[in-house]
Amino acid sequence: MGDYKFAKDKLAEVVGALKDYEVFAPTAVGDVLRFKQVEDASGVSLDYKNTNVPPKELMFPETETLFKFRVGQTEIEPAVPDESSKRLVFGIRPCDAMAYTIVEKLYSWDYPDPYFEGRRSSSVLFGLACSEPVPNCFCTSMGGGPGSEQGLDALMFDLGETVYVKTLTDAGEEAAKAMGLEAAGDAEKKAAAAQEKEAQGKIKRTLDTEGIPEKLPSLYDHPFWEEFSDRCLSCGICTFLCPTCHCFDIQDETEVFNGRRARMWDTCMFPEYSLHTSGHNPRPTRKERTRNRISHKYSYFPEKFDVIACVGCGRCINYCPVNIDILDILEKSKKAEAKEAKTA
Amino acid sequence: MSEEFEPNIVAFLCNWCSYAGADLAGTSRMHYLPNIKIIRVMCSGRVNPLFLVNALQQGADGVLISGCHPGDCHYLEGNFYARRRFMLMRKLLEHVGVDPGRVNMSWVSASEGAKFKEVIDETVAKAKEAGPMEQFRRRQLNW
Amino acid sequence: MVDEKKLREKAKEVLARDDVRRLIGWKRGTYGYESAPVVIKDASEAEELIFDPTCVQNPASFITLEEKPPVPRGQEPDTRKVAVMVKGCDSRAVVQQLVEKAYPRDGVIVLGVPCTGVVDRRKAQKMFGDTSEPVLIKEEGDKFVFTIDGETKEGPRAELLADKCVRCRFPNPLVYDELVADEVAVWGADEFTDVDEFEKKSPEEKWKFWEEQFSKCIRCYSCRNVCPMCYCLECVVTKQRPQWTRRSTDVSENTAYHIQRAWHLSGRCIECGECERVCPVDIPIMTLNRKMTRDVKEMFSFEPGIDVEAEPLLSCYNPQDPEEYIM
Amino acid sequence: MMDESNPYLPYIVNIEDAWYETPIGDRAVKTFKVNFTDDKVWDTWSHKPGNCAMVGRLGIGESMFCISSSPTEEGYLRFSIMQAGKVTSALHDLEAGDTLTVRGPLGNSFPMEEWEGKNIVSIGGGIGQAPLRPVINYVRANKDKYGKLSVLYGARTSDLHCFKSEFQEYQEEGTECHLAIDIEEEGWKNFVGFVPDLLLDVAPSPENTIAVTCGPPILIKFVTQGLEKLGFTADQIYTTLEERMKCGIGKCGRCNVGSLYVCKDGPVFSYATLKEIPEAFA
Repeated sequence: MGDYKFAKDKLAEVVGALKDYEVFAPTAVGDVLRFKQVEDASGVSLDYKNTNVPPKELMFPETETLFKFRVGQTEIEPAVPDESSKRLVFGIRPCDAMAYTIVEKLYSWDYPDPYFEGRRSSSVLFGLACSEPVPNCFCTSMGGGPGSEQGLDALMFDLGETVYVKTLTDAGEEAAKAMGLEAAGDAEKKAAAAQEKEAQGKIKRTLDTEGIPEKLPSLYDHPFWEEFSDRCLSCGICTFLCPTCHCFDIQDETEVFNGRRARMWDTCMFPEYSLHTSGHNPRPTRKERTRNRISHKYSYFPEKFDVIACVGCGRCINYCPVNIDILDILEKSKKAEAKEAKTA
Repeated sequence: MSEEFEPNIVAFLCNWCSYAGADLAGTSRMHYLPNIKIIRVMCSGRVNPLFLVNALQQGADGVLISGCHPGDCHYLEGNFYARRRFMLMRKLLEHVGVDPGRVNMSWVSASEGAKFKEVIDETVAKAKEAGPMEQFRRRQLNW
Repeated sequence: MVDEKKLREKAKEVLARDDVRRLIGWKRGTYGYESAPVVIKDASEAEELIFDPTCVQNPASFITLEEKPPVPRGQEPDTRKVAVMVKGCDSRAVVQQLVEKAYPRDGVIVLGVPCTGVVDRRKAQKMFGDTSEPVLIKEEGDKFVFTIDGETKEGPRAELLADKCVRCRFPNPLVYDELVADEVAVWGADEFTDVDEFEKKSPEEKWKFWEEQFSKCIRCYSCRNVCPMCYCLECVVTKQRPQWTRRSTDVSENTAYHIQRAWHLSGRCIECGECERVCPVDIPIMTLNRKMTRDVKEMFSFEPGIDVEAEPLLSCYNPQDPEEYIM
Repeated sequence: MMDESNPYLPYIVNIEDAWYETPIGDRAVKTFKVNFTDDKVWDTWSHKPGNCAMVGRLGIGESMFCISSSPTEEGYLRFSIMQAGKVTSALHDLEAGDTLTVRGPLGNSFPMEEWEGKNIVSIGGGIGQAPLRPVINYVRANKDKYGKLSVLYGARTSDLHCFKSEFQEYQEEGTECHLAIDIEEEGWKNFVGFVPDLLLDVAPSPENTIAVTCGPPILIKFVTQGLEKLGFTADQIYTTLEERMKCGIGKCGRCNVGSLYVCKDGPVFSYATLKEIPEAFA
């Protein structure tokens, strides 16, 4: 596909030129960054490491209406997202874009999910390669990288004064045209490649995933989980802020005559997530829940969909208030002796 | 605010004093404002302050808790507990920016039909001044 | 200054006892400016324990976080004690938990750690940036000395202390079975100037502020779960029948959640500041809690977490309680 | 099949008939016989014994229940629902003439074709009979294709037996039928004791036989142990599992046991599969 560039001080013009798109970009509320629809292109910036809340919320919002109804009546009015509106996600990090490709496998599995798929298929992803990874990034261990192109329609490199844009799909090409970008030369390409290499070198944390998916189920009863679960708060930070966590709850809400069925983020770390009505809970303590979270990402999901449900964005490590470090868990899991081995 | 605005007031009245006071106001043919939606509770001490928050979420423009005068509680001390809770909840709501005129409490005995009318008039007047309560209102089902 | 060697010796001694099940303390984190809380079950692991200005977490939270699943038929419940290391502020949580009879006094062994203040991760990050290696922090006079990726850096203590430490009135534990170091001098005072400052805002300004803050909330409930005083078996927020707060996130429900949380902590919050520290979207939760603490103090002359013999604020009353707004 | 484009949209069904299987009260079981308001749904609808569906009420929510009627019972669906939580309580308030929502059929089913030519033993306890009923009725309707059918069923008291009249029918047809209650009762002439004991008492032969069981987790655990004692191999034993579910289509995540989603890969599992998953009996 094409190679383009634009001057960084023309950022607002470039974004502002996307008149046919709903543009989403990282927006700050205080110190907190989240992807929000851009109302004023002059507020868009490329100077951020990554958003606090991952852009999964653009495809899978915190709360979304599945359908509406009137109380006491039986007509159901679906609230499926409008696929005709073109959305452009500007400045998504490669790890978060890669996460879409993982979650997509689940949402298109068997019954396609029209809500997720509808948003996903109408979205153009303009990625922004990382030059300054966050300390706990480990994307390079998960098959991604600071300049990974997976899932993206275009990838931008912030080269200081200019931004180099590499389009990867027709949709990306079309958006680049709409932005009115000029062609880039070899100088930009080289600078981008150098930047990517340098950024890769800055990623300090690594994990060799070899053997983990096969090993984890054998550690089902292993006490090593307790080392982490004993200090787990059972809160939703790690899962809500995970770009690949996709679990949700469905609730009906009514107000006088109006009603809706809505789905909202849910997390396997809450005890009520798996609580049966009878009071029985198959995952009653933090140990089972911690084990389920890690095993789901690194064993159950790959068993079903052939890919580990983790992109190495480091959010669960960065935001965990009690220092439960997924890399630490996985390293220890490798060292933990499986039960069979112990009894044998 | 436009003069048309008629606030919705949710009032939690204790069964033994304030509800009887409201009854007396009615049987004495005193006219009190119809903006009030009464919920009878056995004691003002039964009112969980979360009821107030929930009422404000569901469209109330003001809330009122009314019970027996201190010392007259049918259950001896329920209204003392209610008083502590109310004082704190009112401060908390004020802190997040709720007009304090929306959050009211009163002591109305079974014989105080006239006071009941006054309390309602005042509560409605304060809510009217504060205008429609939009802050907490549930918005997701407005279609 | 706490001698870590002595701290570990003490821990080993306690863990060696037959009637002790576990010990909660701090160990070095895997990265950055904060330690990790740790639950130790065997004396051999006590070497991991540390105490320094990275030890911001409140170990008292983990006493009540432990689930108590039903004991299988034919088995005896484990009644052995839990040992917990506490700083001054953390000890107030233990006091308040004891006041509320969350567990009996002889169910815990409290190892008091006099503390001279901990570092606020966010402030340190702003000053020195991020790192993927654990940072070592030492206090030297009015400075904190950091070892970050092998480099030594210094920062003024006053600018790096956590907010709760700046106004700390209880650096020494209020309840303990043993102190692991000598008591330290009190340096802080609390005039609630931050609350006064906030109250100067008009109702509209206040709501504008909170509307923005509450709209950020993702309802991960970390503020609730980390709170040593939030230990209800079933939280009113997650209750389904009746459902007071919906699970959907929007300003209305988030506001209801935060009001409920602050309300349930009025007269109970011991100001360890954990709720605000853990928030992944930086909601200034303590601003709500501090308002309640101030008002409780003013109206009812009550401070939670000071006196083990005190009665919980809302389960008692005084006939002369203020009632200035009551018609 | 459901609306292919949006699996979250339910069908609206009419309740044609509703009755209590057990005495009214807490944890009572009520059976609903329902039919689609839109007759055309039947053209695309096809379910098999073991399939489930999300049954709910608009404004309250939905929960997963097994379809307790066999596809051989045409023109209606049956659900037998125990009152327990928010949704089931709201469903119990409904009577004939009311409407509810159904989303399905979901999950897998008992491999009825695979079992052709074999004897079938059904072992149920309490409300656990609901998913077994379609198996029994399917076999009854296709008698020539299957060997001997035996039904073992128990509940705490005789009052709490679901589908009472149907057991009589089975017996009249000559189906071997063993009923049990946990606690002795006046006038009860059948077996007294737990279902696993009943199983050992009846001791069906494992030869060319498939055992299907459902009931509380503890029953499933001891029945499978009993069956193994009787010589049944793990692949001769089938059961249906239950977890909390929200979506029913393998998306919402909560119903996993190990890497399997109960809503999608289940609810029917052979014991051979479950043995490999430690979480299955958690």
